[in-house]
Amino acid sequence: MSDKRFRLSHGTLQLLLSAGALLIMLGAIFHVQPNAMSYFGFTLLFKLSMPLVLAALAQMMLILLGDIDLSNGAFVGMVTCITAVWLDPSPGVAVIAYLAAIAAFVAMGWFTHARELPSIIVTLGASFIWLGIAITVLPSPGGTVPGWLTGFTGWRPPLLPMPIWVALIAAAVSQWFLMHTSFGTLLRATGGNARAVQKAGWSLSRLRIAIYAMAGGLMVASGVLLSGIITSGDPNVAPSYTLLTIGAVIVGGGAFVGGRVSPIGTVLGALTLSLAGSFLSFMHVPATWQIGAQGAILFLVLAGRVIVDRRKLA
Amino acid sequence: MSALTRLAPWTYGFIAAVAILIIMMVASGVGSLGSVLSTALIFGAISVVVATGQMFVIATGPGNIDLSVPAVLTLSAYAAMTAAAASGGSALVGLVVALGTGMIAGTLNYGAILALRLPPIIATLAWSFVFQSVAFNFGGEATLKPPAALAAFTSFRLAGVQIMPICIMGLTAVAALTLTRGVWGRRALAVGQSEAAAHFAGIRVKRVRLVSYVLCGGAAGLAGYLLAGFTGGAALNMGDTYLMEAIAIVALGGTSIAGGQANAVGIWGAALFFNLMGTMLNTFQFQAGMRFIIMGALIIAIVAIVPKPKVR
Amino acid sequence: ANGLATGDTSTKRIAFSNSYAGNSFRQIMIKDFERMAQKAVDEGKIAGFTTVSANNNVTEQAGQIQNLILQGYDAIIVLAGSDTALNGAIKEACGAGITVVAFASGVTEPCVHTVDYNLDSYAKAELDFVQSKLGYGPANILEIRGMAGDGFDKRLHEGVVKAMAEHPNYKSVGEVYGQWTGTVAQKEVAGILPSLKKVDAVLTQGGDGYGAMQAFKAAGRDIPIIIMGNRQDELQAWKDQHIATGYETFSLGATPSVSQVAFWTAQQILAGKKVPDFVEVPLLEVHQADLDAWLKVVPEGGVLDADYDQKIVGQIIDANIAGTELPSVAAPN
Amino acid sequence: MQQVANMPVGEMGAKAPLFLAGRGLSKSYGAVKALSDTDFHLATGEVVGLIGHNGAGKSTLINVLAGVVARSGGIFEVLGRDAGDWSANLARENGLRCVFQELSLCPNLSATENTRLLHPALKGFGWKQRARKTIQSALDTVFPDSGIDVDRPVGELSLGERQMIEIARGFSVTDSPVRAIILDEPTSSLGAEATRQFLEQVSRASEDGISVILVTHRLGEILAVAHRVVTMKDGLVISDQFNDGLSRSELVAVMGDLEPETRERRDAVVRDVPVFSHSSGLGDHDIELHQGEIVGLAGLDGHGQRERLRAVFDAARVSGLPVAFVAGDRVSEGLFPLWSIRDNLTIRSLSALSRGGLVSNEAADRLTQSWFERLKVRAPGIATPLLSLSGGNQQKVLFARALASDARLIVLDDPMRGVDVGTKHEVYALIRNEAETGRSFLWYSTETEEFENCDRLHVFREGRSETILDGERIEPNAILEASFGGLYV
Ligand SMILES: Nc1ncnc2c1ncn2[C@@H]1O[C@H](COP(=O)(O)OP(=O)(O)OP(=O)(O)O)[C@@H](O)[C@H]1O
Ligand SMILES: Nc1ncnc2c1ncn2[C@@H]1O[C@H](COP(=O)(O)OP(=O)(O)OP(=O)(O)O)[C@@H](O)[C@H]1O
Ligand SMILES: [Mg+2]
Ligand SMILES: [Mg+2]
Repeated sequence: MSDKRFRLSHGTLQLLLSAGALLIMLGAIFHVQPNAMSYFGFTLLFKLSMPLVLAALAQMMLILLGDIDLSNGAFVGMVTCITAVWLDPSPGVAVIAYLAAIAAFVAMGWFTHARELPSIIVTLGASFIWLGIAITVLPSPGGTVPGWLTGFTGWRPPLLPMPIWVALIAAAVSQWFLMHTSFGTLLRATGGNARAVQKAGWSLSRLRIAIYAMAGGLMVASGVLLSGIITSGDPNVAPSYTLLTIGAVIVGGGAFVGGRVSPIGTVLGALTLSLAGSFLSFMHVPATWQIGAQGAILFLVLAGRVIVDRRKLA
Repeated sequence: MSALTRLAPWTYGFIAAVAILIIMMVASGVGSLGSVLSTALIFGAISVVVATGQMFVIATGPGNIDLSVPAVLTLSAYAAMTAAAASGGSALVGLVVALGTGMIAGTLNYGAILALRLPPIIATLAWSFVFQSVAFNFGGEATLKPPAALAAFTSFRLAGVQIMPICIMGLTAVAALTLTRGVWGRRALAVGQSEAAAHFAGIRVKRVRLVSYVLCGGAAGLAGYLLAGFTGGAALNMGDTYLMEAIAIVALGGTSIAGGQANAVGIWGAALFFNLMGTMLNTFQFQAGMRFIIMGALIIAIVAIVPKPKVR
Repeated sequence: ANGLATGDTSTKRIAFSNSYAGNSFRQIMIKDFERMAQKAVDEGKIAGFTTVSANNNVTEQAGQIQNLILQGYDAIIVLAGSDTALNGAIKEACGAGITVVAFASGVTEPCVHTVDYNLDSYAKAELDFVQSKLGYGPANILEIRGMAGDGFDKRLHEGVVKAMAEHPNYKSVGEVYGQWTGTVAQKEVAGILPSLKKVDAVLTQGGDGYGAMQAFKAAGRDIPIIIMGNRQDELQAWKDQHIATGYETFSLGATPSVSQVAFWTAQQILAGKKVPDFVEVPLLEVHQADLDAWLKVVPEGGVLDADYDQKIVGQIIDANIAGTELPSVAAPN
Repeated sequence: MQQVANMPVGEMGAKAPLFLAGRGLSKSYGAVKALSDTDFHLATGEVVGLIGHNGAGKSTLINVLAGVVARSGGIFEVLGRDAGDWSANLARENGLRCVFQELSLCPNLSATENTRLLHPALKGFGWKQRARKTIQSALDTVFPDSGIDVDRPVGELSLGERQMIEIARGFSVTDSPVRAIILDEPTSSLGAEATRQFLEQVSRASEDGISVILVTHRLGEILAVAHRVVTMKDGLVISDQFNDGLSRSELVAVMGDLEPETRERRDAVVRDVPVFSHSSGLGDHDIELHQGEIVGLAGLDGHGQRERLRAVFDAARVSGLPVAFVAGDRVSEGLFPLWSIRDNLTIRSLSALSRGGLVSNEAADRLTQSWFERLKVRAPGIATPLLSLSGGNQQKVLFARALASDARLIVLDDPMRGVDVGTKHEVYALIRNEAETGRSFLWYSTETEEFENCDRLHVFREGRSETILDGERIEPNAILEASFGGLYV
């Protein structure tokens, strides 16, 4: 029984850790710039985390399977191009293109599974394909996005700033879906021991297709949001998403062993990392050390895991 | 079973490379073959050095990967060129410093993995930011020129044959022997299949993994050193292209990304294939988008047809 | 408006949002900005400045611009990682009353002032030089481009296409992407060379001329006219080749100190000067005659550079308004 | 000489309908015929014990029956209807459950969540409560007082607890009834008490009309609950007998082995300076190992024996004493799945086989060949991939790895798991011989009989070595009493 109480506090500790890192950075920012502590300030600080949160959840779905997606950034970039080229003039074409993109992503996932290929290398290859398609669709940055989309991304909802709403809703829905529904349990089981799921009579292909489809859908949503924020499309807009999203899943307490991810943690991780990138602009770190400082922040944020793990062992 | 399915996984890179060579020959004549190949060999050799290091890391188990390679490569090149210049243009001092820098970087990488219990992908990413910053502060405002002896060595030809790739082939032979017959190599592959089993088989798991990261760092250092020699100096972004490419080369070369199985010779085939593929796409003047699509499709196609080691 | 505006800017702060710091050109650009801005602080012309670099990550840069808004800077000069992706953030900055000067980038948001080279004339100057050497006669041209999907690359390439149209006898025999990086350019050129019978001239985008020459040398080919950028290694290679074979070419390029032009432009706007939406900056050209003089002042492995002080920038702006010839950067003597 | 049961007969001798019948079942893995033309049937309410050598084809037969492995040939009927393309899904729909040899739980999920895998009915609103109730009541029925937390990820539980969950899950019921259950070596990591509870459950289930196939190398379990005993050898059923008073030695004989006569106790070990001594720091007994001594770690399952065993191994390794480990959990702690028998066997001896950092292939072959023959590993040759061997044969290779090494101390972690009777006795003899040559053994086991091979026994209770039993005092009742504490000491 004491065991049980302890396990709970372990999971919570992991989350508190991510949240703590976020709060410390925010605290430092507010200390330097007190007027950031406002509706407007929060909106500016976190606006660009909205698409990252969704992309990170997509990455999480694949890491859940024990896979990894090195094409995340390229895919989101491709979606911004589709959006910028078609969504405004012909929404129907855009929707078909989104569905085709998701279908292509699912096909990639299915192929990986059917041929038992390492996802790291297939998604690496796929990232070139997405980039190539993006450049073909939109040879250089530009295009237009519909007014309703920019309106949506710039919307000022009541009570809380938009990015906070997005983070809260994304965290709540994904946590509920993955950790509390019976289908989500099946998906986690697939990540934990695919063989066992298969032996219990489930179709692995279908489950994997479902996961890849959800990841694809999340990335489409991420790309659409992103193009709304940047008011255009750009094939090279998000290559850094690939590593940032992986980082977000890990910072949020996830692991690569399959089946061990935390949706809430991932959202917190995405917020933390997107803040870390801009945190430095407040701290006046010398220009040549700014990148290095990001590395240091990453280490500091993750160092807390050691303490949590110690407690677990004790 | 047809003959094709009986080929070893590592031969596929070579087959693909030869196929491209034949296409190129048809497209631009037999005369061009020599220079196409020699270009691919010299740039391929650098990729081989980087990828061989990465292979040692990947072989030690699922999740092991070194994302700091480009930063280490650049930093080592800067350190080496600076040291060589300071020592009055000694290529040897440069070499020692390049290897030393790379190996220290490898130690730091594994240190973070161990001390902070981080997945390697994150630990090496974080370090790569730091290494990059250090390189910026090393004198990022200028390209540092290589010592004359190094520049001469990297482009030296004996009877028309480039010497540098030949030397790298020698290193590949050593790496292959290490994997198949070397005590450390066997242990690394054991660790790659199961850390727990390796531990209970009496293997010093941490030491084995440490060595693999150190070797990877050293290889990145060596690659930076050679690249600086061949391309006229150390520049800040010289390593950028050597990350994803190296990972793809390792996989196409017959090494299992899940660890426990590695092939050093196959890396050559994959590296040649990769460089020749770039050449081919340029030669046929596809649109930029099309070039990427074909490249991605080829990578996937080749990993898909390469037979995998039996066990999941 | 003529001359420098003298409105009081001593309480103003100017920030530099940079998309990438990972090559020597950008490193010098940052230092140039910081040196000039520090001088301005010392002289009481502005109150403060800062530099933030994103790691080749447009969304990170957009985030950083939003933070600069929060920090209350009065002007932001932006070297944008994307022509369009920062539009949202920049619009927000403009909306907050901040003066935004985008430089060396084709930011499409209309509220910015742009300080940039004229890329059409960049391409035209390249081909004009080729023509001065080869005449109108048939010639094979290899184009080294930057990065696929990039705005700068696209605009310069469009300039090349336009300029090529005026030379119907010139044939484009190949395009490779050199990522503005010597090592990549060398590899890509070396890769395509075997399939090319003859190359008469190589058009470049800067930073790639040295790699191209190395590739030709390594392949044992005759060295064509390679338009050089303004890295020291490009000029040195040109000079060595000149000594050995009498080789002649021409160098064209941006100077890292364009950040200073942007800085003073921003300061002038704050000071109340009427500045046009587009301020063209002169390209730095090096001709055979000035080669030695320039090489003497460039550090080994460095980049050609020349400080732009407040006065010259004022003249550049005025020349832009008047539509007269831009003051060019004089060769050192 | 064998009594072949053609007609399926239930316990009471009445004719019971067939649940499942297969004729001419076969399965080949490349050149290996794991199952060749085998007939098998199972009546409702019948308990069939399936025995045979390691590699006889038991798991393969079961996998075919469970629809997990596609048969290469044969006819298959369930409840009188042709099953056609039998699959895991169909099996489940027909009420057939399976507890596999390798554990089939998802380590990242709790027992509750793992239950959901087996029951498509557990979905929609409140599924979790229903799942928790389902597994909890199954656990309470099969293993009362197990104290297992059904909301904890099973990866954090001990092997024995996981096995209990898997067994309980096999018997759990939601919407459709369980008609038959196949259990492949379900007790291999259960302690004595849990095993007894499990056997009771099997009998209860049979009375409720559930058919059971029980695969195990613990013949005592078969004799206790099976109505019928089917023996396999080389992919064929070689004998099918009703269990009307069968004896252990009869079964052993059918398998072609001889039950060894009760052996004599070894001469007392000379105990002067221990080769290795380990203190837990908890103030309990130090574990001392003398030259040639076999020391056992006993006690109820999960009372700290395994942890102590590992601690001894780690400490010995750090101290520089040559030590080797034989893992019982061979899949995750023993074998290198990509490697051949040879590579798996020599990994512990690389230093001895190498010169100047390079391993000598000839020396490695020679060493492997000699142990391959000594342990009678059933495989085409030493280059065979280890994973294509049956579980028991894989275990022999792991034994060979330790015995072929230079280890002075060999640590055994319940090493006989899944090993057949014949092999077991061979290995016991081998261990005793090796001890005679001066090697020391530290042996943790879940099978009390095995401790008869020990010279000394530490009985664990609540993480501490509470009792030491010596020589003649090592006998089942004494061990049991010491395990429960107090009574004997
Ligand atoms: N009891 C155990 N159960 C499962 N896996 C283990 C166990 N002990 C160690 N391991 C595995 O072995 C890895 C390394 O541990 P090990 O102690 O063998 O390292 P080492 O290199 O021997 O260290 P050192 O040289 O300091 O003794 C661990 O990360 C873990 O994966
Ligand atoms: N996946 C496989 N590939 C190749 N051969 C296999 C495979 N699975 C089983 N075999 C072979 O089939 C034969 C029967 O194996 P099986 O696992 O059915 O034996 P078993 O009776 O269950 O033995 P044990 O008691 O050791 O578990 C063995 O010779 C084994 O080597
Ligand atoms: Mg079996
Ligand atoms: Mg240790």
